[in-house]
Amino acid sequence: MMDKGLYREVLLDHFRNPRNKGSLEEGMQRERGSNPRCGDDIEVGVVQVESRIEQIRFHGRGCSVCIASASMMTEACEGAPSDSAISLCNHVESWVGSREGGTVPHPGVEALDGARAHAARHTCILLSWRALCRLLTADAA
Amino acid sequence: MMDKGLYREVLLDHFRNPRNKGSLEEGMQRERGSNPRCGDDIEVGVVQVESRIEQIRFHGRGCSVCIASASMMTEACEGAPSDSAISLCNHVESWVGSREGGTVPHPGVEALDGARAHAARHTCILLSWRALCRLLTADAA
Amino acid sequence: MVESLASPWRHDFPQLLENPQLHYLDSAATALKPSAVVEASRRVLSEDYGPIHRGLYPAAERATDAYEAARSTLHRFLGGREDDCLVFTRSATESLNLLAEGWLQSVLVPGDEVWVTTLEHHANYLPWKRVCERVGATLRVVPLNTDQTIDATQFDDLHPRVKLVAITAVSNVLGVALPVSEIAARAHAVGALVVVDAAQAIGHQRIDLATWGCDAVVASAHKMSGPTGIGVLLARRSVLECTEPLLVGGGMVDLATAEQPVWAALPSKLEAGSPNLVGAVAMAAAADYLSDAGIDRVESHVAALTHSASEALAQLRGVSVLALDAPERDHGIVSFNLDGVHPHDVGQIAGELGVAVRAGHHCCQPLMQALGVDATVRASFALYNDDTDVDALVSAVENVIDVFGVR
Amino acid sequence: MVESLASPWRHDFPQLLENPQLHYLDSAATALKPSAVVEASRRVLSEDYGPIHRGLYPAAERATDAYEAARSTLHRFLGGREDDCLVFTRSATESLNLLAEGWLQSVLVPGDEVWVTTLEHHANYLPWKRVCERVGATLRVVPLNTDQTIDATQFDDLHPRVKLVAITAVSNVLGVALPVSEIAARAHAVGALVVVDAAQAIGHQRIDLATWGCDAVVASAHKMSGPTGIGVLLARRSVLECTEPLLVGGGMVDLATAEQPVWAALPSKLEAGSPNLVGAVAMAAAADYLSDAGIDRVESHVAALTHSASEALAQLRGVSVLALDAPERDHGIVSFNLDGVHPHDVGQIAGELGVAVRAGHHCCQPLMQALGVDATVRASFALYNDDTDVDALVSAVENVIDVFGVR
Ligand SMILES: Cc1ncc(COP(=O)(O)O)c(C=O)c1O
Ligand SMILES: Cc1ncc(COP(=O)(O)O)c(C=O)c1O
Repeated sequence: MMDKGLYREVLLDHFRNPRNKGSLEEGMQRERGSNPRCGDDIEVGVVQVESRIEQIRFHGRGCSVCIASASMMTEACEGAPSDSAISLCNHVESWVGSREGGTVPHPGVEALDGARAHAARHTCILLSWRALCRLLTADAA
Repeated sequence: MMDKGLYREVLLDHFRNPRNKGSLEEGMQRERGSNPRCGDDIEVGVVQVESRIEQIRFHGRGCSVCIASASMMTEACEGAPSDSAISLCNHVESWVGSREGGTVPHPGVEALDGARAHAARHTCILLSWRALCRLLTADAA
Repeated sequence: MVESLASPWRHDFPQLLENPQLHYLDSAATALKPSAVVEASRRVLSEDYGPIHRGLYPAAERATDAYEAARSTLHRFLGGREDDCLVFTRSATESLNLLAEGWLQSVLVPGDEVWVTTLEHHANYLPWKRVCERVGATLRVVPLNTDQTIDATQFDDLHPRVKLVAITAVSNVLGVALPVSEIAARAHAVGALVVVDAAQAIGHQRIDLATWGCDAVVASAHKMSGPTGIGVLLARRSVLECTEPLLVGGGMVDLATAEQPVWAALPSKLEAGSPNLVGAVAMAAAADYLSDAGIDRVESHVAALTHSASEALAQLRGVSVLALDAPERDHGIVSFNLDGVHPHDVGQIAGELGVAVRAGHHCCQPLMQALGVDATVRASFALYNDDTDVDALVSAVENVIDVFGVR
Repeated sequence: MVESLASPWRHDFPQLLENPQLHYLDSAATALKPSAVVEASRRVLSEDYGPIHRGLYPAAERATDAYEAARSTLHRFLGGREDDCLVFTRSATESLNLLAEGWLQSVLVPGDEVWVTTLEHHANYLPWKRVCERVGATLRVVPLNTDQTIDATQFDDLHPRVKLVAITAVSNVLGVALPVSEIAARAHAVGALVVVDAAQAIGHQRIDLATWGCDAVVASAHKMSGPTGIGVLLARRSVLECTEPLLVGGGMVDLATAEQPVWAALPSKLEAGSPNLVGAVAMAAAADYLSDAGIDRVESHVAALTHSASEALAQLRGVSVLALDAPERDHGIVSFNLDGVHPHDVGQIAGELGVAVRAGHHCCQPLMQALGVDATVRASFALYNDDTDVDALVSAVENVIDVFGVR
C-alpha cells in the first residue's frame, strides 16, 4: 500500500538521508521558512556565482515531507542558473497547488506526487521552495 | 371563526368603546407603560382613597389587545382595595404567562383568553397591568 | 395581457407542499427552504461530515474541500472579483459588526463622517453608530426624499472627510432599490469606501459586487433560502487585510505564544473557531439552487407578485401602501397601514386566516420615525409565492377591514 | 475481568454505518452526528421552519416556541440555576470573546489580574490576553505541575486583584480534567469570577454549572454531536446584565433612535440578528440524545476506551504518551509522540489506514511550548467508538513504526 501512497521509498530515502543537509557555511545567502502551525522550520543557504547556484544547503526540522522536499530541491537546483531555479520554484508551486495532473516540474521531485494530493501537506512541501524563491528573487531585484 | 379566536366581540367592544379612557385628571397618580418595539404607549392614572382605588383611567395608543386589556383593567379595578388590585395584576401576569389553563383571574378579563395563547401579544396585554402594578406597589412601599 | 403569476418553483419547497393552506408572505424576515438545501444539509451532517483544516485523513480532507468549494461558490454568486475575499460569519449582522469594529474603528478619526440612509436596518446602522460615537466621528443619516426613496443626487455633497458609505441594496420595509452603482461612484470620487447590505436583496436579485463597484457586501444565508446561523462578508482583500478580528481563538492565529500574536492569513484570520461546515455547504446549495432557477427569472416573478399585491391593496378602503409611487419599488416587499387599526391586529387576523405577514418596525426605527408611524404591516414575496398568495392576502385584509369596521 | 468496549450507540451514527472501515478518533476536533440530530435538523428546515420573535402567525409562533424550548433544554443540560441565563452564540469561541470584550473589558482596571492555565485552548487564552493588554492588566498563566496536570493548590495564591479565573474542564490535548469546583471555591474566596470552558468536556461528561459553583460555562454544539455554527454561553444573569453586546443590530434593541440606544432585556440583548433556529433545535436534539444515552454511561465507556488505548500505545517502541501518570486523565483523549517521526507523518499514515487522528498543536501553543514539543498526535474517543477502533489505532501506529524504522 505504502508504495503507491505518499510515503514511497524515494521520499522516505530523502527523509532518512537528506542530501545537502547540515549547518550553513559562513558567507552563504540565507533565507528561513517556518510554519509555526506545525513547527516546521527550515533555513536554506546558497552560494551564487555568476547567476548560477554554485552551492545549496539547508538545515532545520520538519516532517518527512518537508525534509524530503528540501532535500530534493537542493539536488534539483545545484548548479542551475538562478533564473531557472526561480522558474522551477514557481512551477513546483503551481504543480503542487493543482494537486493532480500537469507536468512534473523536474524528475527529481516526482516522488512528491503522493504528497501534493493532500492539501494539508502543501505547506510542508513548499516551505523550502518558497524560501529559496524569496532568496533568489530578492537577490535578482 | 373570529368568535372563538382572539378577536371575540367582547374584546373588540372594549377596543371600540374603551371604558375609562381619556385624559388623566390633575392630582391623579400616574404611571406610564410603553413598548417601543410596537409603539404601544399607555398611561394609567388612579386616585386612591383609604387604600382603595377610588378612580382609575388611562390614555394612550396601542393595538386592540392593548387598549381592550387596559379598558378591562379599569373596570376590574375600580373600587377595589389597592392590595387586591395588586394581587389581581399579579394573577393576570401569571395567567397570561401560562398561555392556557389556570383560573381566570377576574370575569372581566375572560375575553383575553384568546390573546394570551399568543406569546407575541403578552406585552400588549400586560402593558397597562404592569404600569398599574408598579404604581400601586411603589405607593405601598 | 395577463402575466402568469404561477410559481414554477413552489413544488421544491416541502413546507408549502405539506401546508397547502399556508400563504407564506414573510420571506423578508426569513425564507423557506427548498429540498435541495434540506438534502445538502442532511448529507453533510450524516455522510460527509469531518473537521476542517489541517486534517490528514480522507474525511477531514473532503470536509475542507467542501468548505472551500462553498466559499468559491458564494464568491462567484455575489460577483466577487479576484482581489476580493469571502469570509464566513454567523450573519449579515456579524459581517457588518466585524467591519465596524475591525476596520472602521481603526480608520476613523474625530471629525470624520460615515453616511447611511434613513431606511437602513438596525444591523446597518447601530454598528456604525457605536463606532462613530466611540471615535468622535459623525454618523450622517441621508433622509428619505419625497417619493419615499433615496436617490444618488442625495450623495452629491459627499466630501473627503467621509470614510464610509453604508447602504442597503433593497429596503426591507419599502421594497425600494437604491442606485448602488451611482452612489458608489460618488463615494469613490471622494475616497470613501462603500459597503452594501444585500441581506434583503439576496433572495431575489443578482448581487454583483464587481458591477456595482463596491468595496464590500454582506448577506445572511437564511434570507436566500439557506440555513440559519451563517452569513458572509465579501470584501476587497486590502480592506480585510487591515481588519482586526472581532473574535480571537483557534484557527486564526499562526503564533499565539508571541508577545504580539501573529494572525493567520486571510480568510482564516477572520474566522476564529471551528468553521461552520454544515452552514457553508447548505448556503452554497441555496446559491446553486437560485442560480439554477435563474436569478433573473426569479427577480421578475417576484416583481410581478409585488406589483400585483401593491395595486390590489391600494384599492382597499383605508389602506395606504408605502412608497407606492416610488420608482424601483417592486423588490419583493409591500408595506402598508390600515386606518385606525394597529398593524399587530392586521398581522394577527391575517395569521389566523393562514396568511403569514409581519407587523412591526422591521428593525427600522429610524425609518418608522421618518414615516411618522410606529409600525407597518409588511407582506413579502419569494420565488415560491404565486397569485393565490396575493389573493389570500387581499382577502385577509378585507376581513380585517370588516372585523374592525374600517370606513 | 475484561470490561466490554463495544458501543451500544454506534449504530445511531449513519456516517459510521456507511463507512464500516472508518475508525474515527478525532471527536475532540468535532464529533459525528447521530440520526436524531440529522432528523431534527431536517424537520426544522423542511417542516417547522419560521421566523423567531414577534411573529403573529402559527409558523412564527411555533418557531419561537421551538427556539425557546431549545434554550431551556440546554439550560437544564448544563446544570444552569434559576438565576442563570443562556445565550446562543456561534461557538464556544464567540462565547468567550463575548465575555472578554463585553464583560471583562469593563471590569478590569490596570494592575488587575486574570488567571488561566497552561493547557488552555487558544479560544480560552487569546480573548483574555487581548483584553488584558488593552487595559493594562496581567494575564497569569498557571504552569503545569510535574505530572502534567493542574491542581487546585496552584490557585492557593489567588488574591483580590484577580478578577477572573478561566479554566477548561478537560484539556483537549492531554485529556486530563481540572478540579473545577475546588478552583472555583478558591476563586470565589477572593472575589474572582470563574468561567469554565466546557467545549471539550461536553460530549462525554456531565456539565453542571450549579454543582461546580461557577459563574459561566461555554460550549459548542459540534463537539457534542450537534450541528456546526452554534454554541452557548450560560452565565449568571448578574454577569450578563453588565455585559455589553459584542454585536449590535436587529432584535437586541428596544429603542434604536434614542441618543443612547436602549438594549432589549436578556437574552435578546446578546443575540443580535436573526436567531439560529435550526442550530438551536439541532443542538437541543444532541443534548436530548446524550441525556437519553445516559451521560454517566457515556463517560465510563469513553474512559474505558481512553484507558485501553493509552495503555496499549505506551507499550509500543518509541511511543511516549503524554500525561500518562496523571490522575483524572482518561477523559476521551490520548496524546502521544513517536521518536524521530513528525506527528504529521503519523497522522497521515494512520489516515491512509482508515484511522482518523489529529496531528498538530491542537490550538494549544502555550502547552506545546511547556511540553517542549511542536505538535502531538492525538486520538480522541466518543460514545460511538469501540475496541475495534483502539485496535486499529494501535496497529496503525505499529505500521508507522515499521515504515519509519523506529528503533
Ligand atoms: C478546550 C476547547 N476550548 C474551546 C474550543 C473552541 O471551540 P469552537 O472552535 O467550537 O469555538 C475547543 C475546540 O476547538 C476546545 O477543544
Ligand atoms: C436589510 C437587512 N439588513 C440586515 C439584516 C440582518 O440580517 P440577519 O438578521 O440575518 O443578520 C436584515 C434582516 O434581518 C435585513 O433585512
